[in-house]
Parts: sequence; C-alpha cells; structure tokens
Amino acid sequence: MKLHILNRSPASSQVPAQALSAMGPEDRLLLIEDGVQGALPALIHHYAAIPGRLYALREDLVARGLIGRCDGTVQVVDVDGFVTLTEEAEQTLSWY
Amino acid sequence: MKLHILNRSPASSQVPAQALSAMGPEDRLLLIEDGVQGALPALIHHYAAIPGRLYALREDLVARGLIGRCDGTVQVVDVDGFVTLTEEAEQTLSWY
Amino acid sequence: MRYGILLLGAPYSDQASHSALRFARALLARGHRLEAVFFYHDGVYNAARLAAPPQDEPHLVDGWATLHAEHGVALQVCIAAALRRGLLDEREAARHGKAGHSVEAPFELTGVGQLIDLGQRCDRLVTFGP
Amino acid sequence: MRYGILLLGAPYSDQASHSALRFARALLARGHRLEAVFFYHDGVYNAARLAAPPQDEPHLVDGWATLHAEHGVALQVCIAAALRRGLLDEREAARHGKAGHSVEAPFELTGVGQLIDLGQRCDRLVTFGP
Amino acid sequence: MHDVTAPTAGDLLVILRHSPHGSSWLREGLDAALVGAAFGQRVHLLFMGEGVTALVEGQQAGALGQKGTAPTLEMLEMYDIETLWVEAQALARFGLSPADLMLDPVPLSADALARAVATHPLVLTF
Amino acid sequence: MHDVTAPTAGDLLVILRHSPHGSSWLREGLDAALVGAAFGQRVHLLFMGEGVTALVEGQQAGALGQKGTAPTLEMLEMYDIETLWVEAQALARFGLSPADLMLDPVPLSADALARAVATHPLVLTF
Repeated sequence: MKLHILNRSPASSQVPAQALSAMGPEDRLLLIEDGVQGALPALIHHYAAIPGRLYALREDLVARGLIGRCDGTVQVVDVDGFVTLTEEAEQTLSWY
Repeated sequence: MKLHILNRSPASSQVPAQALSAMGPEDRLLLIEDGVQGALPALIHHYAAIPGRLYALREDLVARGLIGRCDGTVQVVDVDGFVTLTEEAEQTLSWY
Repeated sequence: MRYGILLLGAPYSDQASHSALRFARALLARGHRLEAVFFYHDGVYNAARLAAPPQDEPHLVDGWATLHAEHGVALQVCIAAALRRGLLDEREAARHGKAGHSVEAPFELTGVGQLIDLGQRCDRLVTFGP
Repeated sequence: MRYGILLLGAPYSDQASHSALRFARALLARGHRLEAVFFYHDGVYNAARLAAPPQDEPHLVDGWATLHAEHGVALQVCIAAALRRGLLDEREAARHGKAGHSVEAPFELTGVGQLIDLGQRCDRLVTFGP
Repeated sequence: MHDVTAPTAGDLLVILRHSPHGSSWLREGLDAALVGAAFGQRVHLLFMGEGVTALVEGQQAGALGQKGTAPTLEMLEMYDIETLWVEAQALARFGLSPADLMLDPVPLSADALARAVATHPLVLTF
Repeated sequence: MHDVTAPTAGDLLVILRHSPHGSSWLREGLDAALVGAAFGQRVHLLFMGEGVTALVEGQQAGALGQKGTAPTLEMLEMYDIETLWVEAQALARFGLSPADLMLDPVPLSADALARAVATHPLVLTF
C-alpha cells in the first residue's frame, strides 16, 4: 500500500486525475496545500473511486477557511497524522 | 482588440479555458511555449470558438517537433510575427 | 513604439526567461524601444550575479546585461520579491547586516511602483509567466 | 524509521518549503530520524544564504539550519541545479572565477547520486513539489 | 451581491487566479493592485478560477505562521479599491455562495467578464 | 510497440510528466534516472500526461540554442535503461501514434500503469 500526496486542486488541474490513475486498489490519497480544495462537497466527486481512502490535512484546511466546509467522507488528519500515514504506507508518491 | 498570449496546454490545464473566457469578439490568441500543443489536430477543438484568430509561434513548434503536425486552421508566426501581433493589438494579456 | 516587459519566471526552471529575451531582441530589431524589463515573482532570480550555467546553454544574466549595454534597457528587480529570495545588492546587504551581495548593476532593486509606471508610460506591456 | 525529504519548490514562491519543514519537524518529534533533505529543481533556492524575509514571515533558511544543528539532518543541494541558478559555495565560486558566494554550510553542494543513495538507504522518501 | 451587465471602466484590472497560502501569486498580485491605487489609478480586481477561494470567510495564518492574504484584502477599501469582481462560474464550480465570502464581491457572468477585460487599457494576470 | 499486462518490476520508477523545452522538469527527471542507472539500479521510465510529447520525433534546439532533452533520450540505452513506458490514454489525447515517436516505447493501459507503480519500491515523479 502506497501513500499518494497531492497538492493540486481538481478544479483547475489534471494532476489529481494523474494521481488517481496511478493508485492501486489499497493505496491512500492525502490532500495537502491547494489540494485540500478537493475536500469541498462540490469537488468531492472527483474522488468517488477511492471511498474510505481519502485524507486531507487539517492545518491546510484551517488556513484556507475550509475546515468547516469539508465533505463528510473525507478523513481529516493533522501533520502528526500525515507522519502516521507515511509510517503505515510502504512508500509515498507525490503529485504536484 | 487585445492579444492574449497563452503558454499552457489544453491537454493538462484549465488556463486555456480561462483565456478563452476573457477574450472579446475581436481578440486574438497566440500559443507559445507548451501552449503550442494546442495546435495539434487532436486538441484544436478547444479553440473552435475563435475561428481565424488563433496563432502559434513557429520557433516553439519547431523545437518540439510539432511544426509539421499542426492543424491547418492555425496561423503560424515567427517571433517577428509575434512582435507584429503586439503592434496590431491595443494591449496584451498573458495566461500562464 | 515603447515596450515594457514583465518577467515572472525563474531562469532555467521554465521557458519564460528565454521567451522574454527572444521577444526583447526581436522588438528591438524591428526598431521599437524597450524601456525596461521588470522582474517580479520568480523572475527576480534572473538577476543572480553568480549564475554559472553550462557553457552549451544560453547565459541569461549576461543576455539581460547585454540588452542594457547596447540598448539602454533598464533592468528593474522588485525589491520585496528579491529580498525574501536572497537577492540583495551591496546596499541592501549592508542594511540587513549580511556580508556579500548577489545582485549588481545593471540590475537595480526597485519598488512595484516602477511596474505601474512602466504600464502607464509604455504603449505595450508584455508579460512572460512561468 | 529513517526518512529522507526531496524538496523541489522555491521558498516563498509556493508552499512546498513550508510543508516540508513542517513535516520534518513532525517526524522528528515522533522519534523518527531524518537523514537528509535533498534540494533539487527550484528547491535549491532554499540554500540562498542572503535570504532576508520580512520579520513576520518564517525564515526558511534558518529553519533548515536549525534542523541540521539540532538533529544532524544533512542539507544536500544538487550542484547542477544550483550552479545555473546562481547558488555557489566558496569552492565553486573560485572554480568559476566569481567573487563572493551564495551558499554556505550547513548546506552542501552535491550530486544527484546523493538523492539516489537517500532513496536506497531510507525507509521513506517524501517529496514536496511546487 | 448582484450581477452587473456593464462593468465599470478603470485604468488597471488585476486578475487573481491563485489560492491563498499555496503560493505567493495572490500576495504579489495584490501588492501590484495596492501600489497602482496608491499611484492614483482606478484599480479593479477580478477573482477568477481558484482565485475565488481567496475570498472565503474564516481564513487563518498558516502552520508556520504565514500571514496569508486575508488581512491585505481587508485593507483594500482604505486604498479606494472598492470594485471587487468574482467569476460566477468559478464560484459555482467550488460550490461557494455569497454567504461564504468576505467583502461582498460582485459576481460576473462569462459575458460580463470578457467586457470587464475589454474596458481596461491595462490588465495584469497573476 | 505492444501493450503489456504485467509490467516488469524494478528498483526505481521515474515518472516524467512535462514537455520538452517548456521547463527543466524533464531534464532534471532524466538526470535522476541516469544517475540511478549509473548506480546499478534497475530504472524504468514512464512518460505520462504532457510527458508523452518528449518522445515526439524531430525535436530541435530551442530558439536561443537550448539543447532540449531528445539528445539525452538517445543515450538511455547506453545506460541500460531499456524499458520505456508511455501512458496510452495520454497518447490518444494528443492524437499521437507509435509512428510519431522515437525509441519505440511500450504503451500502458490505465490498469497496467497502476500495476507498474505498485511493483517499484521507489517512484519519483517529475
């Protein structure tokens, strides 16, 4: 199981689609930086293919005023949780 | 009439759509750098709304091996033609 | 006509600086005047005086300096963007208590006001982004 | 676990450097070891010794130096990416006949081989891109 | 908040297309707008694409203390930058409504957006 | 040129997602791949998205004499980097066919692409 780290928004970039196409059936996806926009209910459909494997970084949601606006299916983790996700995965890939 | 200068590809970016949405009915669009990918027949449909007002920079097509692969509706100009386009327009806008 | 160029991309990282230099040479060759190049955002990295690109690649810093020497093109670097990126001339280095400097003439550190002025005074302002 | 970080973004231009520094501190706080940060592409600009950010912004160059001082984290800067961008230590400046330098310890100029080595020797290599 | 069909002409239009915190584009674009206004130009702002997220209510400093751009936006009125436009289509894409936004910007339809660009002699995109 | 269903495992997969000339990403990604191979690793390359345009036949130096990356690609075999994969979906999006490409890369379907990523302990994206 690999952890994919994504910092681009599906509203303006094809990079999220690249990340999804490279993901295996157990892989997880963590949204960071501008990527956390993807946690908005209006954009969450881009991640319909990976139920239960989508995470978003709390600190980046908070800074952007998006922490209270996330879709309920997104698992919000802080930077310690980010480290934990990297521990649990056998390796990480970044999409930017 | 303004000249819009675009260096992103419609294959991977929303920026070309932004440029198109900001164009007036007489405005022209010049594709440069990675933007010249948009001159390929498979991608030209993105520019269907601006017939006769689409240009692409010869030097950047040549460097990328795309000069012989352009759609016939694209007007190819060299860097002198680029300068001429800026002379003819009242002002330029860049989309990157 | 009087032109200005706004350059926003770092040298060697993307094509913006090459495109801007190529366009600058072409407009001068056609008899236009280029008042200034304003370096902003990562464009300020074009002013790094220590740049040492491989010999088979264009030397952009020298390219800009040549435009200044031969055509009097002002090379204006946004000071706010430059300082946080480590681009200081001797005066700013002294002011910040740093030994050494990374920007020198003909590049000049200046405010964003020069960009606004350039936009007002030129017939065309052409932006090259990353 | 042993971690490595690959940083590809310029400081202040995008969030990559801030994200990488935040992640580095968090993994160290959890008891992991951070072998090295490898600076590549525009990430090499993090090594600019003259960086003078406004006082109300984080000072990233100092932030990296602190990681080195307190946790022995190696700060490895890709030499090929650095030279063309104007980032030279004293030795490279001398070799290229330039007066002054823009990179100093604890940052070290090194080859891409160090990145490959880092990938082999660490349990996790985490990339932060622009 | 209401649509306009004839955007006001001005001297300088600054188009902001990037999110807060993710890059310095937004801050540097705003700096250009503020300086233009300080020079006495009539400056208008257009938030487009991801730039609409700059207007979301409740932003805070970044994890390492980065200020972000919301404090700068609060100062726009002091600089006599009063016309803030926002791309209606982008708002819809992000699922944002007027109640989610600070500063009461005016949404522009696609047609109005192109007219706003046309009526400014100088347009800077960030 | 033929599709594969079981991509070969290797030590390092380098994913190249950028065009030649437009940025230094492609050159810097290739440098990492070449050095990995020189260190004795089994290195595989995947051209994805805009990266597929790196393989277009007939590239030349840039307008100011920039070398581009085609000469580096020609050297890959000398470094024992023999497996070149290309995203089939991206090829289709650009309307490129095998005859348009240099070096005879192997197209990967979406499924095969994900499997190629899974079988490498280290993946670097450029």
